[in-house]
Amino acid sequence: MKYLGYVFEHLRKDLRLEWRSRDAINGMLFFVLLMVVVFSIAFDPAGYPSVTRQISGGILWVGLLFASMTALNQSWSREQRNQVLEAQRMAPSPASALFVGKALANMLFVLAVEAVLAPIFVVFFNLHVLGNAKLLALILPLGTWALVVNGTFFAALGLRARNRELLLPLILLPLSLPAVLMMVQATTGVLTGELDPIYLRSWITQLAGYDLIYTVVCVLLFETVLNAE
Amino acid sequence: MKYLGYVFEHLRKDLRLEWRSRDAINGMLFFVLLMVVVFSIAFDPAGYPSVTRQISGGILWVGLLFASMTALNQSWSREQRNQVLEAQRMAPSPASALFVGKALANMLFVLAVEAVLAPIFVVFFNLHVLGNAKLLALILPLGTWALVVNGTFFAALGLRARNRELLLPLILLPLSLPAVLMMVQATTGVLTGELDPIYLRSWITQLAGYDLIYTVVCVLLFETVLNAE
Amino acid sequence: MSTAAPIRSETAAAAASLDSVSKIYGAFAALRNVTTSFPAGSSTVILGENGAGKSTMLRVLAGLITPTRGKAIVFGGPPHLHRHRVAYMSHSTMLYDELTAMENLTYFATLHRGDGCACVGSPEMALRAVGLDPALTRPVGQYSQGMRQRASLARVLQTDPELLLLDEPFSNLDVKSAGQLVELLADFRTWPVPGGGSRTLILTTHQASLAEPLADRTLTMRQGQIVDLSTGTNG
Amino acid sequence: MSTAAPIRSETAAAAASLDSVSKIYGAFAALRNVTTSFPAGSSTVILGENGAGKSTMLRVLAGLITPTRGKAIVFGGPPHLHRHRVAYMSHSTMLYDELTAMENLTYFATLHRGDGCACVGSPEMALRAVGLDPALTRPVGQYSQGMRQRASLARVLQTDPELLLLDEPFSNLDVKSAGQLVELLADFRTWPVPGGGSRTLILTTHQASLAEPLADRTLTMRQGQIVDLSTGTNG
Amino acid sequence: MARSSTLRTVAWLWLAATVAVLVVGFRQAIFLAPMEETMGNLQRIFYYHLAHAILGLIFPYINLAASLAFLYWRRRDPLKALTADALAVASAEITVLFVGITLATGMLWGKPAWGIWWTWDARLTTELILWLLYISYLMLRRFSPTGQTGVLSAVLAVFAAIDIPIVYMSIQWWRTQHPAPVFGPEGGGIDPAMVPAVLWNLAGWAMWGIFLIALRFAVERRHQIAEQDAALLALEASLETPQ
Ligand code: HEM
Ligand SMILES: Nc1ncnc2c1ncn2[C@@H]1O[C@H](COP(=O)(O)OP(=O)(O)OP(=O)(O)O)[C@@H](O)[C@H]1O
Ligand SMILES: Nc1ncnc2c1ncn2[C@@H]1O[C@H](COP(=O)(O)OP(=O)(O)OP(=O)(O)O)[C@@H](O)[C@H]1O
Ligand SMILES: [Mg+2]
Ligand SMILES: [Mg+2]
Repeated sequence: MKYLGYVFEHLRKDLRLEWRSRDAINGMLFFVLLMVVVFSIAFDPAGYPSVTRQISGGILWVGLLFASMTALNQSWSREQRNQVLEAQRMAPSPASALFVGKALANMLFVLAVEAVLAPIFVVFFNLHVLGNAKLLALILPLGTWALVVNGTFFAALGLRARNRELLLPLILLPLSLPAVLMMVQATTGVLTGELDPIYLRSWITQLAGYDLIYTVVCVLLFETVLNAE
Repeated sequence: MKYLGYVFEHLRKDLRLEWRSRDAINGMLFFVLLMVVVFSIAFDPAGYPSVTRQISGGILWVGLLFASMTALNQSWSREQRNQVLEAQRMAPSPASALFVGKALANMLFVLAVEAVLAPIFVVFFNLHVLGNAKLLALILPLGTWALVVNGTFFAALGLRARNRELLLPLILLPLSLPAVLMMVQATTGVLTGELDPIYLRSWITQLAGYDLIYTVVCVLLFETVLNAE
Repeated sequence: MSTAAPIRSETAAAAASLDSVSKIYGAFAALRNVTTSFPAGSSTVILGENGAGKSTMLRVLAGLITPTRGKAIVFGGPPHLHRHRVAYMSHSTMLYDELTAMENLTYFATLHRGDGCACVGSPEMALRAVGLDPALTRPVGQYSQGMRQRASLARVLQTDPELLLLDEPFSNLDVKSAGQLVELLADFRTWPVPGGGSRTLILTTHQASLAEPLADRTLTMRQGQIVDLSTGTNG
Repeated sequence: MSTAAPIRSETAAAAASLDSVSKIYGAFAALRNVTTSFPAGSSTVILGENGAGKSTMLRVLAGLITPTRGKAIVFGGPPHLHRHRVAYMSHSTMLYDELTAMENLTYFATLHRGDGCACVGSPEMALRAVGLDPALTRPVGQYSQGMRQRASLARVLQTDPELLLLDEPFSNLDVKSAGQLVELLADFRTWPVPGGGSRTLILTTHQASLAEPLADRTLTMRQGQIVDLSTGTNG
Repeated sequence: MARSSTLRTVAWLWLAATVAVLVVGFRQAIFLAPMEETMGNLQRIFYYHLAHAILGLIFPYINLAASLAFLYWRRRDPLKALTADALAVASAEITVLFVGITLATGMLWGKPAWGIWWTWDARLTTELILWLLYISYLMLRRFSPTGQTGVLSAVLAVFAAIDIPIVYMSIQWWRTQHPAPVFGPEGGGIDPAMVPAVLWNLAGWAMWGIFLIALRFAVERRHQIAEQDAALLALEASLETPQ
């Protein structure tokens, strides 16, 4: 209970900070919009309509992957600015609460972005969901959490590195590959409606498993990372 | 002549700095490599071989776009670190030479990355160039310069901004969209061999025109940006 | 993370001590085999040239870096066991620029509460003590250097620490502001500790003259070693 | 960018001057209607509290920021016309961390050459003058604070400036290093100027006592204004 | 004082005239213009689409001109430069609005006309890029450090303006799904009965756009002047205090 109290306190702080600046989330939204446009220009969905549905799952997640990576890179920068991180390290509250709070805050941001993005995506790619659309409400949060939890963790890990912006993708991309595979397969399955429901379920279960394992590992190891110096 | 001397001096300095650390080029290489892997997982080239050739031009350029954007964001960080930029502003040599030198250096880095990337790309996507492969030797440098020249310029413009990492894509992506369109169309045209040579030529000419116009504007306005304060 | 045996061993005079501590960065030794102790209730000023290892020593005591060799002991145990009794202020504010001083302090206060110990002063009081108005709605990022330094000090004072570590608290301050800070710190030393016990102060500075009123003990460092320890200029 | 009419008007006594200059950031006036001039050949120490506007004034003179109102005049023209005769050193090194001091200096020297003016001293000489070994192969990033300060000084000295602007050159330096710096600067003022003329020095500091040997004129600022100007303590 | 009250009267008169013209335009477009054979009543969206599209290509030029003026005056006459900056923001915002409406009406029309909301043809794509460019212009204004906003955004405005002629020429340069222009030398021409509706709407929306720009300009100016006054006040107050 105490622990949840700390988590809530950290989450509230992050949301408040974000609310104060608000630029980040606006920028983020615009960035994702731009990604969609770049992808659609690059992959010309109108040119090959038959192809579109098959690659749109991939495009969606690759776009979100890069967008959230850009955002996550920034997510500890406020802690870093005035050495606030050292104040956090000196605080007697558990370090992992800080991590969970920030991951939740990031999750909320990315979900907000997705909510705006979804309709635009549908329009630009001229999509009709042929499968069970409700499953998307399960796949999207699971996939997002997979990106966010590792992203938050490794952004903290890379904080003191020289080439911070470059480092995060280098670590995060290989780690996220399995998750990306699962999300893309599941999403494409729902969009095309061609995938056997049994396979679909297995992809989703695996994704949930991935989330669970990595969340536990992140929470357990965060204190070590924070006090790495 | 004097001007070229300054440009050369700046270029040499940037190359030497990069050689000392090799951060940018290594990071970029790995990043692009990962992009290729992510994309091949997300788009499953083996699954839809017929599609691959049509989207591979897009994948190539989107990958390069994001990789170079990440690297370009860093390209002025060395100048910023110890306020070296102020020393540059105080120097009597022309400001635009500094810009041209850095843009050339960045161009060399990205070209190096492309040289390594090309064979890997061919292998992963199992590509055979069906059109006139020699044209690629024209399209790649033209497209790269289009990305690099604006990227270098706007990285300098965003230097003192609050959300630097986020700002660059927000400005650069819309500006580069026409160029991306041209590069992708030209590249895909060469890869598939389906595009009428007349159209192909027109895409390439347009790309060259884009490069020319933006280079001139960048060189003319750089001093203003450098002394914006 | 059980709070092992000797919690109250500081009755044995030392609030903190270093036992042949070395800290090596790459091939460079920032601290070389330093052994010293800081008596409970004392106030120590650490002087020394650039790169002498002053900041490194404070950070070892704060538990922010682990020594390469040797041991740091704070209140009889490793530094991280007694986080609620120790506070560290560096030359950065260690506060969020976008929040007001009050919001910052309240946030950090909640992180210190719990653990069955209510050893946290109120943020308002701490702000008043350093001469800032708790009702100020400007975010800390818009404060002047002097106000920041005060807010930063309020952050460490509100947790009511028994061991206070200050790294160059006067740097970039003009003489008047610095004087006020010294007075405040001298006052802080007299505040009573709830459970009984005394307050220990360790600070580094380049301006020895400014810190004189606080210098029970003056410790001089050079090249990672303690080269001089003089006691009793005052206090 | 033609070097307009009055290049040598500093024979009319002022190397640089400010003509009712104000610099306003948002709604905050960092400089308020400052009018002053710095005679050619003089050496001026600027004192003042935090936020008094000292750095702002130097940066206006260096042409790094444009005043909101009023005009800065350097050698009879706007500051950016005489870049090769002015040098500015801030508390950062303004050098690339990854290059050695020699590489840094050679690079900046080439940027100053040209314009038909060979008014650039050699990097080796400048490094020797500040007491650094030109053959040192360590990059500047691994220098100690004192060595950096020296290298930074060498950067400005090698361009053989007639007007030298220094922003807190002694901050973060220990007393001994600072003393050496002061000596070097005093020496610099006696170096002959190739085309005839004299060397002008303007520096800010919080440690008035250290800079005393350089204080022909002492200028005190408060809240963006000059509140005191005293001449002739020495020199 | 007198000047500002006449200005206010002019503004109100202008607004009244605008509304009047728009009402006429509405009547012309919805009730008087003949129905088009293939698309029926839906075609009436055309009058709004066209007016906004054309104006959306004109307003960014105001932004460009103001930005260039800003860069020219920046050192020479800071006060004039500030005015130019205010005009630049105003025109950029209204550009975003008008181009946005073009996109929206175009999409609304595209769904029944082409069966899809959106397609990546050159006209649509370049128009979208134009919209994105001016959004990024506004973004830059928010992100840029105080004191440099004007310069940095003016520079971006020059880059962005390069896209305007490309949008205009897009239908000539590339094959597009979007129909060819109806006016101009190669235009197919439209039913003369539709001309009044086109012209009335064009005039009305142009007046509306100009009104919005003027309004936004006035607000921005007031903002700038308030800021200056605050600074001046602080400056003067401090000058009075004895030293
Ligand atoms: C600068 C931008 C634009 C201009 C100047 C423009 C102008 C026009 C004109 C003059 C017509 C009437 C053509 C005719 O009836 O023969 C038209 C039709 C149309 N426009 Fe646009 N437009 C622009 C952008 C757009 C955009 C961005 C969209 C879609 C999002 C769009 C969608 C349409 C549609 C669906 C039609 C009707 C097509 C048809 O009749 O087949 N337009 N436009
Ligand atoms: N993270 C680090 N990596 C490498 N070297 C370091 C690191 N931190 C400190 N040092 C080195 O350790 C030495 C001691 O540093 P420290 O910061 O303790 O000095 P200091 O006495 O506080 O000096 P100052 O008065 O300049 O603050 C310095 O030479 C410094 O270069
Ligand atoms: N870029 C800026 N934006 C906003 N305010 C600024 C900026 N630069 C300086 N100021 C403000 O202008 C005032 C004068 O700053 P300046 O750096 O000139 O002071 P200073 O006399 O050098 O002080 P210090 O002794 O602390 O270096 C300060 O209050 C500062 O907050
Ligand atoms: Mg230190
Ligand atoms: Mg200063």
